[in-house]
Order: sequence, then structure tokens, then C-alpha cells
Amino acid sequence: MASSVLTDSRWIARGEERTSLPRFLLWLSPWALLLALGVYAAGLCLYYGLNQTNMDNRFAFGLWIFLDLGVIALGAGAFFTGFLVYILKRAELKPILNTAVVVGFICYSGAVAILMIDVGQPLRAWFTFWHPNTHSMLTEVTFCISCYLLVLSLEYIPILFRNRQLRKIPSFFIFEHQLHKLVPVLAAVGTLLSFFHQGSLGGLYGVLRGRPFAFRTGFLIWPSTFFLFILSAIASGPSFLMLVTATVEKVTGRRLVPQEVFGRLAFISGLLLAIYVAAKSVDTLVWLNVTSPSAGFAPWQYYSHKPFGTPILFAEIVVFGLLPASLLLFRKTAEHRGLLLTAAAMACCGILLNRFVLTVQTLALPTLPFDEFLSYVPSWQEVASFGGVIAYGVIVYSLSYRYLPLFGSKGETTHVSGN
Amino acid sequence: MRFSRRDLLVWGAGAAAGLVVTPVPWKILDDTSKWSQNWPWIPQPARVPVEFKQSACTLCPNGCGLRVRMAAGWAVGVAGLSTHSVSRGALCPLGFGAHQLNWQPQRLRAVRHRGSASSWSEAQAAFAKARSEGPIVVIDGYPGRAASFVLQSFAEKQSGNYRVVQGAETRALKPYEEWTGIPAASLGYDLENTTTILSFGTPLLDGWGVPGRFTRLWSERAAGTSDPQLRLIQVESSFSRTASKAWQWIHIREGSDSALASGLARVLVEQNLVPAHGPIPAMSLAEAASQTGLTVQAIADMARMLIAKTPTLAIAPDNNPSIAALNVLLGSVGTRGGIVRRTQSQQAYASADEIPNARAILIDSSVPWDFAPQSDAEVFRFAAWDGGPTKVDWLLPAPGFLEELTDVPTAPTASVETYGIAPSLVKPVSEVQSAAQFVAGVDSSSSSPEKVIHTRCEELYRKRSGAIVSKDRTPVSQLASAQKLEEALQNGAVWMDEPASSVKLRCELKEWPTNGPQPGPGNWTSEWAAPVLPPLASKLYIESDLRESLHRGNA
Amino acid sequence: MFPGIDGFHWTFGHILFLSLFLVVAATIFATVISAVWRTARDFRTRQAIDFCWKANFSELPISERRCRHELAGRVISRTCDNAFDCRHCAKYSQFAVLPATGHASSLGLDYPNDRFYHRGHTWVRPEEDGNVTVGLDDLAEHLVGNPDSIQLPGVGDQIDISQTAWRMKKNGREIAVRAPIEGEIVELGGPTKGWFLKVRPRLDTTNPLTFRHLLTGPEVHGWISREMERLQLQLRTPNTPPALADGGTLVPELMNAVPEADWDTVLAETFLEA
Amino acid sequence: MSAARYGMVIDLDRCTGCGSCMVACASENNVPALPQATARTGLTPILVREVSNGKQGADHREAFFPIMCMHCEHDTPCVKVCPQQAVEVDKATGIVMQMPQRCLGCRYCMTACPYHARYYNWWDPSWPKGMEKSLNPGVAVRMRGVVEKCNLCHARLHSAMEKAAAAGKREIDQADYVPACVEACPTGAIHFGNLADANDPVTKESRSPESFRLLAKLGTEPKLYYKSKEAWVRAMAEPNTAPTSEAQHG
Repeated sequence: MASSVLTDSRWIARGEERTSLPRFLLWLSPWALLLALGVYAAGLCLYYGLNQTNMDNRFAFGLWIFLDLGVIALGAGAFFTGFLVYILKRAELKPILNTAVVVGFICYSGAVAILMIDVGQPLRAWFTFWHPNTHSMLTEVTFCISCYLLVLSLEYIPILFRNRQLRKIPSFFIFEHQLHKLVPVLAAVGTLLSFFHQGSLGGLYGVLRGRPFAFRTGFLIWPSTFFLFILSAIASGPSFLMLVTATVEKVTGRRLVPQEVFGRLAFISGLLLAIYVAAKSVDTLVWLNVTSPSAGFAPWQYYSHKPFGTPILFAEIVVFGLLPASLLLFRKTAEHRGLLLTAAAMACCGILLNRFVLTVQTLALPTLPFDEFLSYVPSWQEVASFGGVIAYGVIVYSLSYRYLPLFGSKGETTHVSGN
Repeated sequence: MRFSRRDLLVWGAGAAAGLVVTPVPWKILDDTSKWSQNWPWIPQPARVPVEFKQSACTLCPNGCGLRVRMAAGWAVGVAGLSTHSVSRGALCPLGFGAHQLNWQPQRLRAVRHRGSASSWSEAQAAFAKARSEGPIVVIDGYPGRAASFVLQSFAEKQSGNYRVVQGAETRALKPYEEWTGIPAASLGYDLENTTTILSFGTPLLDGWGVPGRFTRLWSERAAGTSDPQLRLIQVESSFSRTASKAWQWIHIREGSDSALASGLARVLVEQNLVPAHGPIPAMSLAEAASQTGLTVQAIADMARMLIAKTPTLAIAPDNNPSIAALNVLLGSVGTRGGIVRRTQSQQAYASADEIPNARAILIDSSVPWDFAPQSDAEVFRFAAWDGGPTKVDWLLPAPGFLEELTDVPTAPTASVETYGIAPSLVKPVSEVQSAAQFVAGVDSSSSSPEKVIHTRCEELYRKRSGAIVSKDRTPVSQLASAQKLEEALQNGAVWMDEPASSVKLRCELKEWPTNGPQPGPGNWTSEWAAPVLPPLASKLYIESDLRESLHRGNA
Repeated sequence: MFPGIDGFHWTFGHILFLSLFLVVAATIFATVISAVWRTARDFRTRQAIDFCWKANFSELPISERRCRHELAGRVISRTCDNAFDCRHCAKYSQFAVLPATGHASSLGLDYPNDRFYHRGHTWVRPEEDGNVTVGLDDLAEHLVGNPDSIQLPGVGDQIDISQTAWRMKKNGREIAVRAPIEGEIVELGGPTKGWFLKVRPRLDTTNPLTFRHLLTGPEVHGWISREMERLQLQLRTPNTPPALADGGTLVPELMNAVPEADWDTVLAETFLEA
Repeated sequence: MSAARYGMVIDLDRCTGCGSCMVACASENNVPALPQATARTGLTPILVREVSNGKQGADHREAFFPIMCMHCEHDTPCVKVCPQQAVEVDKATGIVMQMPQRCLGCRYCMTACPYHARYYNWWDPSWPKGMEKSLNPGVAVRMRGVVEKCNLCHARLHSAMEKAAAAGKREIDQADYVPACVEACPTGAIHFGNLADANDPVTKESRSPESFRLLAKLGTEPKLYYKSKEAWVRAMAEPNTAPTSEAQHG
């Protein structure tokens, strides 16, 4: 059969219509190009060193750290959904679970990949496990992220093995089944890890006594940002899942998850976001009136620099915080798809903005009285690697969507108890 | 029995699991990190014992004492020699990186004839021919050295001519040479005994003279006190490092230094602040005020400031007669704390500004690179570094930093005669010759620097005046032999003459000088003869906004 | 790189951190290992194969999982929850005694009464020598017609109920035919012989349990008619008229006759592929 | 050897901003001179910064702040954040030590340092042909991709200790241990000493009312003091009272 040469129907789950292979490849090709560019840029950075970037001694962290914090926050949907489904037994969210896992896997693996380029001596990265400095938030981050990435890949395996051809291999099939029965354990571990490193990512900047703009007091060894990050992450995670699912539904033009799932996610996201905004506002007030002055810094010192004036603070808390929160909590919103997605998008932007402020603005602001406000523009290598990660995400997701039962497929919802 | 896909998987998994418990992956992990810790392409200094040697910096005529850290026969670090009685352990920033100069890519390593590669023998031949055909002019940038003596005597033998390119610091003393008949080279500033210094944009705290001399003096007597024993008044049109540290900074219009000097002179005379003698400047006070941008009152106050605490000394960065005249008016010429004459009299040198007809011109490596002789004679130019395009005929590689034995005559601004020796500590990186060695090669009758140094030491010993100063001070009269003296100098000691006898110089000033030659703005490296700067110096000034960008070779 | 070097010293923090790390790592590791171990165990106890079938069965569309008694019209509606293995079905005997209301119209297909039928469209016919022959039923024959290739197991191999008995290729599609009966293969046949395998059943043919799980009598016709309906729907393509027109008799070499149909689904549901 | 707390008092009224300390430091510590480096990517373990009182014309004044690692004592920001103990406070000397061979170049410590006194090796260190012969044998060259900073010329302390050991002494002779910048300063503006020794002149000086520390309110207890008679210079201790900051925020 001539058509069978250019067809992969044998790999696509039976009864699922997918676009033809050539069209699929056509869709992938631009992303593949972007990925290739990203890999090339990353190669340059690894071979010639970080002089390929526009980072410098004052701007020691740049676009990449912002990206890492951002995607990991958005990827929080994975562990949080797992937490809701397996620990809190919210079965109605099951349809979204596989997508959550895949998205989480993409976000975390992408972040780790970028981190490996970002450090000057990747070959020594493992030292952290041998000479851990237990006072460092980064140790906590390294440890949690690497473990959680492992967990995510394990959670990804069952989905992978449910591919139509792979499942025909008995050993795969049985292993998938057995592993799937143990996934709640992984979900529990993952939840623990994620809660911690989402927090320690916030702590990363919160502990910087030398950077009064970021420094926060807190509870025990954890600055307030530790808790704010957890909150904001689990608030934005579901919103991001909604965005992804809705986008896929738009691209493929078919209904993938029942409407009530959206409603549920919207409510959860909105509720958490509202709590976050409240907490964030309190934290900001305490910081501006107590923490910062006691370090010898007056608030006007932070917000008198263009373009980082008070509007950015307003945008972070009100425009991209309070507004989407109330929208998502508003029942009617869930029925109106466009509005719902706008709200979700705003929530995600809010979180990204928060990460941006904490990473970039912190470094741009002067600390010494004779410092000047610094600006930084990433080099094409940085941007390209950034794009590479996005392309990687799109490709992995597209492949998963095409060949794996992502949305409440057979075998996911009803699983026979083996003997 | 068939080998099924399942078996393959099981086997693979088993192998992977097994590998983890073997030392292999851990060993690899460890080795990769070790490798990253000493990448083969990163140079590491060999762990060899270090020793310290004394010498002096001859890159400019101030001859600061050096404490050189040596390893495996190479200089691996430079610091000031704290026992050095002139520089007192201080160096200019350029000195601290000087040990890397010899390795600069701009280092001259081979003879070049009109841009193309040549050899010493060809250069010798060409020079011998020129010598047989006509007079040879020799140009020196650092007079008074043993090498200078060799060059000068050679030039005179050639019925030629010995000319000197003098630095701004020596040029600044020219007016006094005119008026007193004492050669500028034997005049100096008695900084140690002065109380008020009026500096007209002179970079006193920024590499002027022997850096250690004034900076140490300033930090002992002036720094950080509102009423210093040493009052430094800096007159400058733009804010300089010296101005920032001065007791007073007088902000005047650019190029109005002479006007201010005249203005001050008028006030001093008209208000009888000084015993009025000599001419009065033609310029009115109002005129001076309008030129400088100061008020009449300000100038008057300043004049009083000058006589409030005497002795007062006005210092110009370069040849400026009005400022010199102000010193005369203040009675600061030939008095304690003013312009003094050093005991030993130097000769007056003819300037290289105009050059008599000659068959060939020999330029010593001490002459600044940008010096271009106004002559069509064949030019033999010695230099340790290539400072860029030049239209000389012969470019001859000279010894670089610490590569030759030389002596250190008295520094241009010094108030006391000194003599030191800078032994050569490192071997040249290529086949080099100093101008003195070169002429000796051509004219067997001419002496060598080594011999001259030797004789000079014997002379000093015979005179029995002054003392050898290092950690402690030993009068020459107490030394056992000239040999001992030379050895001491070889090891970083300095011979110092008795302090200047403050005999009042007869200084006739016919009329108040009209604006003399206006000095160009002196860069902080202007006394630095080498056309390149130590890489670290230029690097750090690029990596900090501390200095104006350096338009020098590699800077 | 080891304690004692580079000024490495143990602190309480290390112990805490490393033990925490090890606990988590151990948990993850244990999870994987136990999954692997359970997998291995399932293979050891031969439950794996059985389980695969059960899993696949559970993923068949409901219409494919009707209970034989419903097919026979003994009950109104019932889904099989025993993977078509009536031998262990508690309900079997209760329903088996009820009268069948199914009518016997063979829809132009040949389903002789001398044999038992498996839902994977194979039949079993007891022979005089106490063995049984296994073959494709008429519907399957019509679909596949003349296969491009056949891959039979070897004599002496064991086959298991509902596991793959043999494989066939047609138009580049692989078809795994499910075994209707368990036993040892004693002789190989082929299309020409009219049967594919001769099997010595594990229990002898007189044992009622040997054929209990297979369809017979009225059940067959109920089943076939539903299968025909399914084909009817699946083979209808927008532009072509119903392939089973002319009174619904199947044309031979159906796969060649209607190439544009979704044969993936048709074959999968016919031969009970998940 | 009883624990020392090495520190400095820098007399800003004496600092003429000549930069000798920077050159001496770079030479002592084998810092490469790379043409690609800029003011923001260079390696300047000690960096002299120019500060003005923000006034114009005749009232304009300037001072020079030599900035280097302040060797903070109380939860030292860089030590706290380093994930793998590549930075440690040497108990015996109070010197904040950076171990380049342990550093993975994450640069977290650089974001943590309020003084921007830490520098990253953005390039492979390299020298013109032959110039590697001029490297200081006492100090290892750092590889690309790691962070470095002032360690108070630890190599010099090391040789001083060796010398003491050879002489059979337990305490080093303070005269044998003088960091390169201190040695280099032509006006003697940098005073180095042991703050743990109450009789050390530097200890006394550090307590004078004219002495101050930058960003002291951050509570990191830096061991580097500055000293000036000028009120506007002392105001630099406080970011929000510093004259230049108004100029910035005009």
C-alpha cells in the first residue's frame, strides 16, 4: 500500500483521528528549527563559556534564571493536580492528569537543561550532592528539582507505555500497569519535593540579606517569599493547564476535557490566587515599612528608577493578581471560554511578572550609594536557548498528544485490577 | 531457545543497574570534574622558589627603587623598595605591572630596516659607513646616565652633536636656567621644607616627579587635616585627582594660568605683601580676573593665602615663565623650601628641538617614541617596544625592563644629588643592544656603561661627601672602599649628597615675562618613555572608570 | 572529593540533608524496583499473559463485550465481566437453563452446528481422535479471504484461551488470531485444509468445561447478527453504497473490495485486538 | 595560633585614586589582562571607585573608594548561599575564602554580595606568548567559569606561616604578612591589621568616630572600615543619605 509508507496510523491509538503525518511533520518543522538553533546557542555557551551571554559581574543572573523560575512555577500544575487527584481524591480532575504530568515534565526538564548551561562548570554540578551546604536555598532547589524530575519521568513512563505499539510488548504493558498502581506513592513524594523547591526557589532571593529589595524576614529558616512562591505556583499551575488544554482544543478543534474540569480548575486557581494576592500585599507592606528601612533602604530608592516605578508593583498585585483572581472566582466566567482563558493568561502573566521583578529588578537596583541603576539586554545566544526550550516543549507535547492517550483515554479511566 | 525482545530489555535493564554499583560511573564523574579543575590549555605557574632582588625602575628619569620578586630567572612581581631614600617604597601604577612589559606583543625582537627585516651586522655596517661619511647627532632622552656619557663622548668625537629631549618636569625649570645661568638639570624643588605649594595644574599627586617623594610627603603633612602643615593649592581648570585632594582647589578658565600668576603678582606688589623688586606685570588685576574667571577679591585673597604660611613654592607642569616669575617675586628662588640649586653642578644640555645638519642621527631608547627629528639624515632608532608607524630608517631592538645594567642619576625635580645603580636582573627575550653597546661595537675606543659606572663610583668614593642610604645611613667617609660603595648601590642602596646649601641664587628678571610657551595638557603618563603600558595597568583602567582612556600603544 | 579532603567536615546539617535525600531517593528507587519485581512475578506465574488479555478485553467497546446469554436472548442486557471465560462465571449456570429466544437466520453465512465459536471469530471442531481442529469462521474468511502470509506456531507449542494462536498478514496489516481453546498443538493445517491447527485440549473433549466458554446454538446467530451490524456501520463510507447491500451477503475478499474503510478498527474489533 | 580577625581601615582622605593597589593586586594574584574584558566583565578583586559629592563648580569634591571583599563576619551572604561550600570563613583568620576548584560557577554568591566584590571568570585566562613566565608562582591561575574575589593575598599569609614554621614559631610575624594592595599604596592609605588584637593600631583606628563601614545596617559585620574627616564621604555609609543618590534620583 503506497499510503502506508507515509502513515503512522499503527502508532496512533485506535479510534483517535489525528492529522496526516505530513501535516504533522509540517507543524513540527519550524519548532525543530528553533530547537536546533537553541541547541547550537547552548553549544556555544558550553564551548566558549558564558562570555557568549550578556550577563556580567553585576547582572550575574539573567534571562535564564527568570525562565527557570517562570516555567517551574507554571509547571507546578503537574504536582498540584497529582496531589488533588491522588492525595485529596478529586477524581473529577483525572482527565487533566496526563496533560499535567507531561507539561510538568517539559517544564522541569527544560529548566534543568537551562540550568546546566547557566552554571560555568556543569561537570561539577554533582558536588552539591557531595558537599551540600545545608544553609543554601540553592542546595534545596538542586536536590528537590533533580529528584522531582526523576519522579516526573517515572510518572511519564506509564503514559508513554500506553502507546498503541509499545503496549503490545507484554513486559512494557505489565510494567506500565504495575507502575501505574504505585503512582500515588510517586505523587506523594512529588508533592513533598515540589512544595519544598517551589518554596526554596522563592527563598533563593528572599534570603539575600545583601539585596534589600529581595530580602524578606520569615518563619524559621524560610523567608516569606518561600511561602509566597508555593502559593503563587499552585495558583498559576492550574491556570496554565487550562491555557494549554484550551490551546490544544483550539488547534485540534475538538473537545478534550469536560467543561466542568475547566470550571473546577478555574475555581481552584482563583481561590489560591486570591489568597496569594492577600498574602503578597501584607508581605509587601511589612517589607516596605519594616524590613527594608531597618536595612537602611527607603522605599523610594527602589521605585524611583525608570522603568521599574511603582506601576510595576501595581501591575503585579492588582492588574495581574487581584483582577484575574476575582474573574476566576466568578462562576459565570467559567462558562464564557474567552473570558476564562483571558483570566488564566493574566494569572500566569502575574506570576511571570513576579518572578521577573524578583530576579531582574533585584539585580538592576543599586545597593552601594555610588552604584548606578543597571540595565541588561540578553544576547541572541541567551534568547535562542530560551526559544530552544519552548520549541522542545511544543515538540514533546505534540508528540505526546499524537501518540499517547493524554486525555481520559481508554485504560486511563478504567483500569482492570490485574488478577 | 529464541532471544525475545523481552529478554533483550531485561538484559539491558540488568546491565544498567549493574553498572551503577561498579566504580566506573563514579570514577568517570570524579575524573571529569578533576579535568575541569586543571584544563590543559590554562597556563599554571611552575611551583618554584622565589627570591627578592633590588633594582631601580629606569622607564622614566625618576628611577624609583624596586623590590623584584624573581622565580626561575624571571621577574614575577614588582614592588616599591621601602628602603629607597628617594622613592620611599612607592611606585606609580605603571611600575607595578612593568615586569610584564618585556612580553608585550609590541616588543621589538629583531632589527628592522625601513620596515623590512634586517640584521645587527647590516645595521652596524650602515652605521659605520655613515660615521665615515659625516657628523652623527646623538639624541638622548635620559641624560646623566653612564650610557648617556658614552653616547655624548661618541657624538663629540664624531664632531657631531649630543642633543637631549627633556621631559616636562625639566622643561618647567628652564626659565630659572635663563635667569640664573644655572642649568635646569641642577635645579630642583625643596619640597621637604616648603609650607605652601601653589600648583598650576601640575599632577603632583598623580605621577609627578618621583611619585613616592611627594605623595608620602603629602600623606604625612597634609592628608586629612583641615589645617595642614603642607598647604597644597591646586589651580586647575578641570577637576583632577590632585585637585580632589588639595587643601584648596582654585577653579580657573583653561589656559589662564599665566594670567592668574600675573594677577597674583600685581596684588603681592601693589599691596606690599612682598618686598617689591623686579618688574610688575603689564596685565591689570581686572584683566587677570576676567581672564581667569575669578573675582578680583578672590585673587587678592589667594595672594594673601600665599604669604600666610611661607616658604611658598609655585610649581608649573611645564615651561611657564610667568609662574616662574611669580616664584621670583615670592623670593622662592634659591631659598629654603623653594627652587634650590643642587650642590653638584650638571651641564646644560642642548635641546633636540632643532637638529644641526648631520649624516646620521642616533636616537636612544630613552627618547619618547613620538619624537620625530626634523632632519633628512639617516635615522638609527633604538627602542624596546614598537610604538606604531614611524619613518626612521633603522629600528633597533633595545633592552627592555631590567634587561640591562644602568645607573640612576639624580631625578629632575630632586633637591639633593643622588646616585643609584639598576642592575640587570633578567636575560633579554631576544637579541638586543643598547645604543651605548652599539656605538662601542662601531668605535672600539669608546667606553662601556659598566666602566663608566665603575669610575663614577670611584669618584664618589674619592669625594667622600654624602652617604649611602638603605635601611640605615652610612657616610661615604666610613666606607672601606669604592668597591664596597658600588656593591651597596648594586644592592639597592642610594648615594645621597648633603642637603642643598640654600645659597640665594642671583636671579635677574628684566621685565615680567609675557606668556611663555603654553604647555599642552600633560597626560598622567607623560614622563613615561616606553610607547606601551603594562598590560595590567591599561586593563584595570579599562575595567574601572578610574582613568581617562590611555592613548598609548596597547591601551 | 571525599570527606576529609577540601576541608570537608560532617555537620548536623549534612546528616539531616543527606538522610533526607537518601530517604526520598530510596522511596523513588523502591517504587521502581517493586514495579519491576511485580512485573517479573506476573511473568513467572504466567499471569502476565492472561492479564494482558484481560486488560485488552476491558478496553474493548461495550458492544463487543456482550454476555453470551444476552446474545442468545436469555437475558435482556448483560456485559461479560469474565473476559469471555464462562468456566469461572458464577452466573453461567443460572442463565444457561433459561430458554433461548434467538432466531436462527445465518444471514447468508455458513456457521455449521458441529462446532463451537470463539468471539475472536475462530471455531473449534471435536474430531474422532479426541483432538480438536481450530479454524477461522466464515465472517473472518470473508474479511481476510486469502491472506498474504500466515505464521503458525510449532507442533508441541502450548496455546491458551484468548491468547494469540497464529498471525496472518493481509494488505500489510498484521492480524493476531486468538486461540479459542487451550491445549497442545499436534498438527498444523492451513487455508487449503479448511482448518489451521489440530490441538490436543488440556481437558478431554468429553469434559463439559472444555467448550463451555465457546458460543454454540442460538448464541452464535445472535452474535453474528450483531457482528454484521457492526461491519455494516464500519464499512459504510460516505461515497460508496452499503457494502453489504444485496440482502447483506458478504462479498469475498472484503478487504480488497472496500480498501478505503477503516480496516484498523474493523480488524481490531473483529479479532478482539485492544 | 590564636584566631585572628584580619581587617582593614582605608583612609579615604589619603586615597588619591592612583590605582597602584589594583595593578599590584592583579599582578600578585595572576589576574589575566584580557582585551575582551570591560568594566562589567573584568576581574578587579580590588576596585577603586570614584565618588563625588554631587555638587557642581568650585564646591565639587571627589573621593575614591577602594572596594574589595569586606570579609563579612555575620551570616556572610556569599558563604550562606553557596550550594557546595566553595566559600568558607577561615576560622583562624576571619578571611572569607573562595575555593575555585570547588566552585561550579552558579554565581549565586555574586547576586548575594551587596558590595559587588565578587568576579566571575567569563573567559579562559590567557597571556601573550611568553608572558606566562611572569606569573606569580605562589598563586594558581583560576579557570574559566568560576567565581573569585579578594582573599587578602592568602598566598602571602601562607608563606608567612611557612617562614614561621621554619623558624619553629607558632605565631607569624605580622610584618611578613602584608597584602599586595597595602604594600602598594603610595600614600599608605590602606591600613591592615588584626582586629582581634585590641592593641593593634588598626583596631583602635576602626573604633574612631571618623571610621565607618559601607552598608553596615545590613548586619553582615564587614571587617573593612573606611575613614574620612569629610562628612559627605562618611555619609556614603548610608545609601539613603548619600549625596550622590539624590543626584541619581533627581
